[in-house]
Formats: sequence, structure tokens, C-alpha cells
Amino acid sequence: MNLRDPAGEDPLSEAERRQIHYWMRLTRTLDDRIISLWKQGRGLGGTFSQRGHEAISVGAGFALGPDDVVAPMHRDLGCYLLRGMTPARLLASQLGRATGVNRGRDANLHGCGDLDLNIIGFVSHLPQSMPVALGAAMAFQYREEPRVAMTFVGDGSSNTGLFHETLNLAAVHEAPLVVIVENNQYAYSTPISQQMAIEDISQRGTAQGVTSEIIDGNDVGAVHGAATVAVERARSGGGPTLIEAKTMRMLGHAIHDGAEYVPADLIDKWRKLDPLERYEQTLRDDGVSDDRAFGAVAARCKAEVASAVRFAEESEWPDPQTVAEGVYAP
Amino acid sequence: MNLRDPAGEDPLSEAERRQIHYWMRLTRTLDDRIISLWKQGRGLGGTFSQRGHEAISVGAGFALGPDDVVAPMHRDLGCYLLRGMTPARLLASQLGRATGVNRGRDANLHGCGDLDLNIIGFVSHLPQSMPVALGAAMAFQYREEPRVAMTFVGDGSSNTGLFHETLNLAAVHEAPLVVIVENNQYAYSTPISQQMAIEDISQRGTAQGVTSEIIDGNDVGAVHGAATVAVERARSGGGPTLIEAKTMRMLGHAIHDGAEYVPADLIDKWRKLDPLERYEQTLRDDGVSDDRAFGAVAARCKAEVASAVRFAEESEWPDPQTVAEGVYAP
Amino acid sequence: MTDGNFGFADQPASTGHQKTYIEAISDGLATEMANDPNVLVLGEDVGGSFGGAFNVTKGLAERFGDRRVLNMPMTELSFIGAANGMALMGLRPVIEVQFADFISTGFDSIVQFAATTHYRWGGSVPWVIRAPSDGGIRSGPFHSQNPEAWFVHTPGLKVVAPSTPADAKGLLISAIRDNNPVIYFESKPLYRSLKGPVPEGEHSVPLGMAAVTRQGTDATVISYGAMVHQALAAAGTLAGEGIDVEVVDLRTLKPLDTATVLESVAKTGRSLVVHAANRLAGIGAEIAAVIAEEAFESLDAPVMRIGGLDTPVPFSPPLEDVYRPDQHGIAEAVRRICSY
Amino acid sequence: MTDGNFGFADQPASTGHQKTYIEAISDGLATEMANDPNVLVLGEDVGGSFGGAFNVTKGLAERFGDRRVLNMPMTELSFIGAANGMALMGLRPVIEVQFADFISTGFDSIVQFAATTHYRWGGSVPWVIRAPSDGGIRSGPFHSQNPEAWFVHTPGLKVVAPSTPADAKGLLISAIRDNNPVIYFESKPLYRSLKGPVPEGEHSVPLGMAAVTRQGTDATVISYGAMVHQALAAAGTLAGEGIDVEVVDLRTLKPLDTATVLESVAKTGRSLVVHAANRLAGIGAEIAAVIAEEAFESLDAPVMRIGGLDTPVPFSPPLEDVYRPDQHGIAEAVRRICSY
Ligand SMILES: Cc1ncc(C[n+]2csc(CCOP(=O)(O)OP(=O)(O)O)c2C)c(N)n1
Ligand SMILES: Cc1ncc(C[n+]2csc(CCOP(=O)(O)OP(=O)(O)O)c2C)c(N)n1
Ligand SMILES: [Mg+2]
Ligand SMILES: [Mg+2]
Repeated sequence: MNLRDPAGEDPLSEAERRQIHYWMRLTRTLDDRIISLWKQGRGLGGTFSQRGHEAISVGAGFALGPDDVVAPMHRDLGCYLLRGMTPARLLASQLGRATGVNRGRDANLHGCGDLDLNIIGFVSHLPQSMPVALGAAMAFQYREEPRVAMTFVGDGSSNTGLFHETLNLAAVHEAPLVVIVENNQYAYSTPISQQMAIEDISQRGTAQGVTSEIIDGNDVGAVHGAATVAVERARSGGGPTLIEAKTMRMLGHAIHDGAEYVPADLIDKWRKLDPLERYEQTLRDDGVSDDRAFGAVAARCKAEVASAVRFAEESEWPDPQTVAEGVYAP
Repeated sequence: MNLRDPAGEDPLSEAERRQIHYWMRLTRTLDDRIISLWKQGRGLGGTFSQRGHEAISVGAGFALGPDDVVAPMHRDLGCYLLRGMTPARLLASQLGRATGVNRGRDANLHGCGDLDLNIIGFVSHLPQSMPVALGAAMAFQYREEPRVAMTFVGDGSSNTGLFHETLNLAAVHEAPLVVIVENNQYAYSTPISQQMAIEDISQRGTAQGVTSEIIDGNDVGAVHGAATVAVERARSGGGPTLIEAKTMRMLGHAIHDGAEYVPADLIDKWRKLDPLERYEQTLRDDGVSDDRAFGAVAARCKAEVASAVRFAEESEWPDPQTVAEGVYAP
Repeated sequence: MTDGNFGFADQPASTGHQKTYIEAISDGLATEMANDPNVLVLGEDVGGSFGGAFNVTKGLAERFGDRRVLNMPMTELSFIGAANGMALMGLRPVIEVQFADFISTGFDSIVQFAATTHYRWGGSVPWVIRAPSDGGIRSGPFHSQNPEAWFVHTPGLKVVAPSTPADAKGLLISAIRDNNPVIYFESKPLYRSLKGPVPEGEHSVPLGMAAVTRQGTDATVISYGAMVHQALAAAGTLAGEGIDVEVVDLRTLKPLDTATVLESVAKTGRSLVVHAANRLAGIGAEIAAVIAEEAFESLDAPVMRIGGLDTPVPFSPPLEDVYRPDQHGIAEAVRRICSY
Repeated sequence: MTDGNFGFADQPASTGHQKTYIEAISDGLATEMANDPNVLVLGEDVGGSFGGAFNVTKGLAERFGDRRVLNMPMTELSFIGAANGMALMGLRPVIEVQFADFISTGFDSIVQFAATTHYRWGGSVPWVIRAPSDGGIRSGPFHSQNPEAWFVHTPGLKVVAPSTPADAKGLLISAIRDNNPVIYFESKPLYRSLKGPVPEGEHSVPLGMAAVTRQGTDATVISYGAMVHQALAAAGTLAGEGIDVEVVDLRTLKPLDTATVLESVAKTGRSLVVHAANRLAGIGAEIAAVIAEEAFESLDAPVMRIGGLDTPVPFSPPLEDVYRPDQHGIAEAVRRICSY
């Protein structure tokens, strides 16, 4: 259901809604498979799960046009996928293969950038993607291109100075920037109550003069609706928007983390709000899709992921002779 | 006039009010003398004027007890003076002499720290004094000492990430910290309208959960009253406060800067609000002092400053043999 | 300075319980917290039952109370800045940055404030930053860095980098007791792979003193951290070839114990400096330059350096393996200088 | 690489108008802005009629419009970060940090994002940071820094440091055209004290090439920035004593032109590296280490280094004067290596 539309009608076509569902399912399927691979010892280094964040990364990413630029972070698998980064390339990257997005140079989703897909790769140092996305937005302004930049940031990252500096600068320049705050209530082991003395991160946007709002981050319609409004605002010269999407990190910080520090009932509560199940229910209720179709989507996603795993595991390793290549652009 | 007291009665004794006036006058006198020395070519390196900021640095500083700690910045001459740093030491410091606060190691008011006076010296990198003052406040909490830390920060500095990070951390820890924002409408040549998209800096405090308010920074009674309430709040476990004092930088950023970029009528408007003249008028109106007494204070300040100039100019230079001493604490 | 310092002299090889390198760090921290109520711990995720990304601080909150083990938001610049203020007020904060890579986020609070304060106006800033550093464990460019050269170049800091469990404990305790800002680079690859004897209770190893970890006569390999063990392994191989290698473990990178280095090179006439950090303009350059200037007449071969390549630390094993120095490269380089 | 590079070969001593070093920087900037609409300027106070703390950008806003000269709030971390994004989108931002000392505030955006991006995923980040550096002008520890070593040690950056007006223009233009992040350290003490011929219009000096600024046979002094002129002055003095000094001006610090350095040392057999930055673990260490390793057989004396002391830059003249290298210390050191 799209919160933007008081009449309750979804502005998306049925086909678009089925696409959103597909991306969410693909994201979940790939994420689950990554976890199982790592548990089987077939992974390399650490990896992050995005379980529970599908509505945010897919819903927001789906609001962008092809010429818009996105700078996602470590839990935005869905956004990478829907921008055209294939499961095969993403998995090969995570397994350090020559065929991966970053040719073995960077770990897990780090550095999964590809300007042909208008995706900017991220560095660990959070939230460095924020000013970079702002700079992209300022470049669009400078060249008078009708393009928008979007970036994602966590609750933990919203405490950093860089978060505030970027919002301020975006407001001063009325830059076409959309910032999605994924408030998943934890930064690693630290609950939000130990990170900040406030309830809502959105007020940090308001304080810099950035239009800011709060949405249900497990409702993909709400996310997509808010993101669409924000993208349109940005594109039409209305300046930056901050969207705080409330959600919950359903697994550990990274694969090795059992998250024993999270109260079980908190997880239980949010498990009932699973964004994928909720969207399937909505699509059922609205007669847009049904269990048979969902089954077909799930099977297709499973097959795509299985072939990606094969591709990645069979891919060659990077040639050690090339290790010093590419430090500098020619 | 103290804004805290609706009955309009000043909680300060007449003697205290005369003390405040003395510190303001001494500050102005010393500042004026520094400017004239530098214009005569008797200075060393650059220097900053604090003209127009007397009400803030003196009013806020006067609210502290002797065991409280303060971390002032480059326009808070009055605060250094009232904490017991003499004009002679301050001037010798600015002239790079061995008898200066920092023995020739640091320029102008930079690095004028002295823990015997509970003053923390500052570095150029703004606003590094903020987290340091917070750390002092957290040390008091840790040791359960009834002490408060105060720091000062400019409008320009309030755009930095460090400003926001510090406020957030202070709020989370409910630290006994008082932050005085000197909103003098410019950061070097950059007017506040180019620095931020908001009107009031105080809302940045509110957004982190820090009690925040706005006062007239050219009214020493208002500054002192607000600071006193904040210091008491901090001391009694009520957590941090941000006070935005609105004022105007009356001269250039530093001695070499003619500030041609500031509209003349803005300066004219604020000249009429000169904090020292206003306080003298209040003291006259309230019958606390009169022109004769003001004349005597001015003469005393002039003599003190003259003797400080003599002391500083006659002081020996640091011994070059000692250049590498003191990098490490023993 | 180096008297009695040869052959593990202050590395109590036979006393103390066996502990891993990481257990020794926890031990050092707990020992000094018990010893001095001014010592407190702060960093991301260090508190509560969790005890940090590597569990170094696990149990400390329970034992010493929550007020002495503070979880910080992910804001290195401000919490290191706050530690500056705590230290000025007489506390001795031990700061954990989650990975050494994130120390750059707190850079100004370290290099501009902490490093300069005593020189400028006499304030003393006695903190320790614990920085889990180094790679070889497939964690990519942002969880493998060795940024020590930035800090060695900065006046006013001290820098240590232990290579053994006993030193990990002893140097940490000395670092906490030191009245200056000390950056303590701990070696992630050694955390659980290296076990050794660690004295119980009080045990300190003075800052600024290198150790001659293996005596030899033909060439000196100078290193620190995990690379010391690669050097020792290479020395073992070379012993079989009749090359007798002396291994100097710097232990402290600032102040550098150049006396021990020069004494060794005076004896062997050949030297190789090894570190995992990027070779270019790394600490190895400083040591090589000191040797080249001050041991000129003793040198029978050019002083060589081995270090990380001038690239970010690559993630993929075949790339990281060529990026990173190891015993084979060390052995090869020693053969070269010995046959010079 | 060094062919035709001797004796000011590409320093057009006789062509071009006389300009001060700082005028040459402004000229380079304006030339390239006129040349390429993707070039824009950003930094604190650079815009409007003011034109920056040193007036380098004065007149640019008027000439090229306010949209190409952007005043930034005092937030180096985010505006350098924004420049990263602009550069990824094909612009060529030229960033002014008000003093080189404040570059540390933007550290992560430089060393973590900009430096690593091309290696990791191929994005190219073509910006220039102009950093007014160096001291000797009584501006104390926070307006006198020479932080180049931090960046030379960091893979993925380029670093330049011109010593003449012609190079100031030519290297700036090359830096802007380079497809990588380049840090351009300009010398405050040379700003208005040094005048020289500067070609009009198009003029670029390639990155990565040192210049032999004075030919000589007895010893090589390797330097950059303001210290080149101290070296030349010392060479003048020493010429009167019969010591013929070659002076190498590095011009680019990363990538280092070690070929030119080694060629010169091969000829003279004696070398001294000089910089105003702290000597300890500075760039001089790298150069000395390269010479010690690669020119071992040509050396008739140990390679020496002169640099700033291992202290913050002190404010007071008698202190700064001993802190800072000068022609007398250089001459003395050359005498020492020449009488070795
Ligand atoms: C500057 C910095 N410091 C520390 C870290 C280590 N770290 C990685 S993720 C993380 C928690 C991030 O929390 P949040 O922003 O809420 O994102 P989430 O992982 O919950 O999605 C931390 C502390 C980092 N990446 N960057
Ligand atoms: C991190 C940093 N960048 C740049 C500077 C250079 N600088 C010194 S003062 C100043 C303006 C500060 O403005 P504000 O905070 O409003 O204080 P004011 O001078 O107006 O009192 C600038 C840009 C600095 N000190 N620190
Ligand atoms: Mg989170
Ligand atoms: Mg201001």
C-alpha cells in the first residue's frame, strides 16, 4: 500500500509491483544462499546479511531512474541487484574472483561500484558514501542535468559528524540528494539507546533544514512511495530529503556474530513484520499475484542464484601478476 | 538585566556586577592594545580581535566556579583573563616570549592552557575543544566530582561534524557540559547564509537531545544568567546545555583582514549594541556605578595593560637550546 | 640500553602461563584496571557482555562495572577527543578503535590535539589507543591496514607494536602508565595463532627498547609485529643453509631504539628491514636511512627493505599473498645481501 | 626520463612574464578553468570578491561565475568527500584547504575514499587539493605544517610540491588534468618572495619528473619546495669554497623520480636530502633508503638527511629558526659529506 496516496491506490502498475516483489525475493534468496555458503566454509572473509532490509533497498532503489546515481552501503543488496549488478558478479566479488565486480580487490559488498550502472562503490569508513553522493548531486546541478543521487546510511552512521556535515551542505546547496536512513536499531552490538538520546533520527535532518520524514521500513510500498516523492522533489529543484526507515537487523552484524545481545522478543516482534511476507500478502490481497506465481518467482530466483554460485565458484582467481595494476587511472 | 529573573532583579551582587564590568573593560582594553601594537608592527604573526564578544566570554566565564574547567577559543580573551591568566602572560605569549603562557611554542591565543587555572588550551582545528571539554565533563562524572566543563564555539564551527558528534555524546552521557555558541554571523569571509540553511544554531542542539536556547550575546546579564542556569543544571546532574549567543564580529577575521565583505550597515547596527557600553548604561541606570567609577576602571585597565606590554616586550626570548624539550611529558 | 637485552632477556621464556597473544592483551588491560582506578576503557561495542569485535574487553564490564567500560557511538573523532579531555583531567583512558583502519577517522584528535598539547602548554594526555592492525586474513583494504608510519612521523606520539604475548601484556601496561598518548598496534594475525608464556600479575616491558629475538652473525633482520615471526621462520630456513641471521624486534616504533639496531648491524654488516605496512615511505625507510647514515662503515651490502606493495591491501588470497611480505621473500632477500 | 632535463631545460628561464609564485598559481588555475568547463573551485572563503585566505582565487568568481567557485562551510571532511563525488561524475574539482594543516580534518575522504577507489572498482577521482604549506613565517604549529609524508605513504595518491613560479603553474595544470587525486603542496614562504618567468597560456610540467636545478660534480642535494632555494644558496656559498653542488628539485613527491636522483648520485657519490617537514620518517627517509640500496656502490660518504625537528613547529622566532633547516645547515652538512 502506498502511503502517499490517501485513496489507497498504488501508483505503481501491477507489473511494476510484481517486479518489486521479484527483486525482494531475489535479494532474500541470494542473501540466504550467501549465509549458507559461509556457514559451509565456502565463503571468503566476512559477509553481511541484509535480511529484513529488502523493503528499503528495493523500495528506494526502484524509485530511481536509470540515469540517477546510487551509493548504497553494506546491507543494500537489493539495490545493487535492481540496478543491474548480477548475482553472479556479486558472488564472484564476495569470493574474491577475477570475474567479480572489483576483480578481487575488495571484500563482500565493499567496493561494488560500477559507473555503467550508476552505482558508486563504498568504503568501510561510514558514512563516506554520503558526501560522495552529495558531490554527485552537486555535479548534476552544476551541469544542469535532471539527475538525482541517492544514498543509504545506518542508525549508527547517523551519529557521525559526516552525516550532519553532509546534510547541512546538501541543504545549503539545495542539492538533488535523497538520503535513506536504515534505522535497524543496532550498530553492531550497540542498541540505539546507547548511541543517541533521541527517538527519531529524522529530526537530525530537520535540524539542518532538510525535508525529513519517518516511514515503516518494512513496508515496501511506503518506502517506494516516500522515495518517489523525494526523488521527484530533488529532480524538480526542491532540494534534499531524508527518509528515516524504521526496521530491524534480523541477524548478527556480520556472519560471525550470533547477536546474543539482542533481546529475543525484539526479533520475534519484527519477524512478524517480515517485509517480503508482508508484500506478498498485499499482492495477494490486491489480487496482483498469488502463491503459484510466488512459487514460480522463488524457483526462478533459486535457479538464478544457483547458477551464480556455480559461476562464482568456478571463476578463476585474479592473476597475482596484476596485483599492482589499476592503482592509478591512466 | 538578568533575563532569568522575571522580576527584573539581578541575582548578582553590586560588587559582582562591578567585577563583570571590570573584566569586560580589561578585555576591551587589552584587545585594543593588541590591535594597535600589531598595527605598529610590534606584533608577531597574526592575532584575532574579540571586540564585541566581551559579554559572551566574560558573562559565561563568570558563571563558573573555580574548580570548573573551561576550554575557550580564539575570541574568548575575557574568559582567559577572569580565570586568572594575566595580561602580562597573555601578551608575552602573543609576542613569542619565554615568559608567555606557552613559552613561545604557540601563536596568539592558541595553546593558552594552564590546568592550575583550569583552562584547557586550544588547537586551530575547530572545534577540537568541544570533545575535550566533554571528556573533562565525563571525567568529573566518572569521579563523581561536582564540577562542570564549559566550552565556546563559533557559528562556522557549528557546521562541523565534531560539533554534532560532541553534542550527541554529551546527551547520551548526560554530561555536565555547557556549550556556548558565539554566533557572530561570519566564519572568516563566509556569512552564515552561505554556511547553513537554518536560522538558529540552537536547533542543532535540540536535535541531539541537548537543552538549547538562544540569547542576546551582547547582553552580559543575559549571557551570565543563562550560563548560570546551565552550569547549575550540569552540576546537579541535569545534563548538557547549548546556549546560542547571537552577536557580531566587529572587526576582520584576524588582524590582516579588513572585512570589506561585511556590509557597512550591519556593522553600524551592531555598533549601537556594543556590549560594554550597554552594560555601563545598565549599571548607571541601576545605580550600581557611574562615569567616575568607569573612568577609574578604565585607567586601572590601561595601566595594567601598559605594564603588561612593558613586561612582554622586555621579556627574554625562549632559549633555542630548549626547542626540543617538552614534547613528551616525563 | 641494550645490555642484557639479547636472547629473550626480558622475554620470560620459561615463566608465566601460556596465553595467546589476544589473551595477553586482555590480561594486561585487566591487570592495569585492577591496579589503577583511573584506567577506563572506551570504544565501539567494548562494553556490556559483548566485549568488542574481538572480545578483548569481554568480562571487563562485569568485573569493573559499566562506568569503567564505555560503549561509544561510531564517532572516533569525538570519542578520542573526549579521551583527550579525560586524560587531561588525570584519567588514563584505553581506547579501542574497532580496526586500526578506522583510526584515520579520529585523526585530528590524535595528531593535532593529543600529540601537540604537552609541547605547547604542558598538558599531559596519557591515553592508549589499541588498534587491531595488519592483514593476511582475507579482510580486504579496510580491515587490514598498518598505518603506523603516519603516527611515527607525527611529533608527540609514542607507538608500540608487540610481537609476543609477553610483550603484548608488558607493553600495554607500560603504555597505560606512560604520561603521553601511545598508539598500541596489536596484530590481528597473531591474536589466536600465537601462544607464549605470559607472567601473571605485574609485568611491564619498557617502551623504547628493541629486543634481539634471535642472535646471529651474518645479517640483521629488523622487524616488528607479525613479521618478526616470518623473520624467525626465514632465519630457521637460512640456518640450514649456513646463514646465521640476527632478528631484531623493534617492539616500540616511536621512540625507535636505533642503538640496538646499529649495534646489531655493526656486528653483522648486513641488514634487511621488514614490515607488513606499505614499504614506500614506511618506517623501514627511516630505519634504513639511519643505518645508511650511521653504520655506513660497517656495511658489507646495501641495506634492503621489504614491505607491502604501494597498493591498497587487496582482498583476494592470490593478490594478498603477493602483496604481503613472508618468510620466503625474507629468506630470498637475506640470501641476496649475504651473497653481495 | 631525465634527458634534456638538466639546467632548467623545462624551466623556461628566458620566456614568459615575471610573476610571483602565488600569481603563477592563480594563473594556472584561471588558465585551466578557461580551458575546461569541468574545472571548478571549492573551499573555505574562496568565492565572491574575497578569493581565499591568500587571494589565490580572487577574481575567479567574477570571471567564471559563482557556480564555478564555491564557498564551503568549514567542513573539510564533507567537502572533500563531495569533491570525490563530483570527480566520479566527471568534474575536476580544485579544492583549497585554507592551510595544509587542515588537510588532516578531511583525512578519510582523501586516504580512504579517493586514494583507493580506482584500485578497488575503477572509478576515477580526478581532483586536486591545493594545500598552502610550510613555515618560517611565524605562524606557529597549526599554520606551518608540511604533512606530505602521510600522503606519499598512502597508495593511490599523487603528490606535487613546486619550487618555482613556472613549475607552480605547470604542475598545477598537469595535476588538474591528471585522472587521479593529486595533492598540490604550495609553499607559503615562496608566495610573494619568489618571482620568476612564467609562460603565458598553456604550460604544463609533467608529474613524476624531477629537475636538476643546478649542475655540480661533488655532491647532490635533493630537495623540494622552499628548501630548494636554501639548497641553491648553500651551493652558491660552497662554490666559493671549491665545492661544486648539484641540486635536484623533486617537484613531484609521488610518484618519486628516483631515476634522476640515482643518476645524480651516481655522478657525485655524495648526497644530502633536505626538507622542511619533520625529518623523522619523512620523505627524506625514503629517498635516503633508495639511495642507500640502489646507489650503494657509488657512495663515497653516507647519505645524510636534514629536516624539521621531531617537535610541533614552534611559534617563536628563535625556536622556529633552529627547528627549520636553512642554507647554513645545508652548507655545513655538505662540507661534512664532502670531507668524509
Ligand atoms: C568510521 C567507522 N568506524 C567503525 C566502523 C566499524 N563498523 C562497521 S559497521 C558498524 C556498525 C554500523 O552501524 P549502522 O550504521 O547502524 O549500520 P548497520 O550495520 O546496522 O546496517 C561499525 C561500527 C566503520 N565501518 N566505520
Ligand atoms: C578544521 C579547520 N578548518 C579551517 C580553519 C581555518 N579557520 C580558522 S577560524 C575560521 C572561521 C571560524 O569561524 P567561526 O567558527 O564562526 O568562529 P569566528 O572566527 O567567527 O569566531 C576558519 C575557517 C580551522 N581553524 N579549522
Ligand atoms: Mg544499524
Ligand atoms: Mg563566526
